[in-house]
Amino acid sequence: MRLIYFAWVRERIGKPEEDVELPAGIETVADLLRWLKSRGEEYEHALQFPDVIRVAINQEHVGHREKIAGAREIALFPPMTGG
Amino acid sequence: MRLIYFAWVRERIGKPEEDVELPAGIETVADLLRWLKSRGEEYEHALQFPDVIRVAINQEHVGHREKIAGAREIALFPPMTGG
Amino acid sequence: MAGAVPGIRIQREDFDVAAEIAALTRDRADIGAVVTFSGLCRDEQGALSELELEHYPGMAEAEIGRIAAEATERWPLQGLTVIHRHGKIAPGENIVLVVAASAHRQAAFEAANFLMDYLKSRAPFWKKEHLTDGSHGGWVEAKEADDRAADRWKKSGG
Amino acid sequence: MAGAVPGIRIQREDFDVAAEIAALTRDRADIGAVVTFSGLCRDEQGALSELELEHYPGMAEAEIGRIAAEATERWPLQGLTVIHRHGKIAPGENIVLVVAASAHRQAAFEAANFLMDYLKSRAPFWKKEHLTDGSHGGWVEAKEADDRAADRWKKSGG
Repeated sequence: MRLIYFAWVRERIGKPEEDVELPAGIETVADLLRWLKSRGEEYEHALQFPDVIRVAINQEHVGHREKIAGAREIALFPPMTGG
Repeated sequence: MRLIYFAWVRERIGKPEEDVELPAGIETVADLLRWLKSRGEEYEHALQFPDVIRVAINQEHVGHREKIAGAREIALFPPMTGG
Repeated sequence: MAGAVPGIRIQREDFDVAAEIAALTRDRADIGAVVTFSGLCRDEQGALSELELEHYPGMAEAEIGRIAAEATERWPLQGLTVIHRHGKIAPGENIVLVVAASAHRQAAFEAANFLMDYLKSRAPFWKKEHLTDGSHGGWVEAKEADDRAADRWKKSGG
Repeated sequence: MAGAVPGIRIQREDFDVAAEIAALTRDRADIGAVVTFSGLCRDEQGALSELELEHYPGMAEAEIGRIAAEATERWPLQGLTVIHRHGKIAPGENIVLVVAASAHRQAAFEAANFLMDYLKSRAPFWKKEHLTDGSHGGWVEAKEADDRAADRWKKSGG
């Protein structure tokens, strides 16, 4: 599964994207964030306040309780500041 | 005192403007409209429904109860359709 | 009132929206939002040859100036331009332009919306239709909906 | 949905408001009202060198397309164009443009206003400040007021 990061999430994790193999039991967006956060200090720094992190699955906004089964591409980013 | 007419008020009265000497007792816009209406059939046609007529004194909108003392220029016209 | 002195023009000629925006925003960085409203001559039936716009010279400028001044008092605007055409205008052509510039978007949207509602019900202009068959379609009637639209800006507090 | 297919563009280049209006209104007489919103890069303190706009390619177009499609369902629009720039943008320059065309003015105003509120809170763009002293001013924080602005368009009836 491809993970994509933007803005300060990208800067803190230190890469724009990566492919990951999820361990068993990671079913929702919230599970994914919790697992990622445990992967090292750059992830811990990026995902320190998971409630702030916005998530898109296959380029559509989703909430943190969304199931991630079937996702090809999951993007994590801060609240948007376009417009 | 100068009277100015616009749109169908002008067309029905048959002239764009005129100078008039008001008889004694004409104090308000409503008095003026009543007096004008009695001046001939073109005025009667233009001012048949006086409530519809909008009035400006010295280029500012006024109501029909406004006093006309001190007016240099009184304009009569239909509801506006600009914009 | 802070800042903006409204620019008011009553003219026969068409206007250029981009040039009017540029005139308000050039060489400054305190404007975050520009809203423009262009009103065009509409003819859905294909029966209209042209609209003839009559106006009250002098009062048209003065009344639009009063409405614009009220907008600059009610909203924090960095710039405000109102252009109203008169004379003969063909379907598809421009009639009126409002440009409102502000630091923030809501002020610009509301000021432009307010200006249009007040122009419709208070600016001394009258539209007469000329039809493609050579006849006069008569004077356009004022819409009660336009008066109601203007009423919604009345302040309840007086 | 009637009529308008929204035009969505994500680009580095600046845009020309007059050309975008002309593209929607040319050769037709059924449009009575065109509202444009231009969002500009603001710098009131003089400390900003430029804004850098990062975006999510693919999703930016898709999400703005979803918002624009919702606008064409909610309001009777004859045309709708949304352009959002990315990359480095200097103070005073354009960032975003919405053009909404309709037969009537209230639909054009509301659709453009709705688009901007939703772009602010849902379009995947992020702004980073670069300061005139060479330092980074950091990422612009999202405003809670923008979320509240978007919330006012939620339909109470579901």
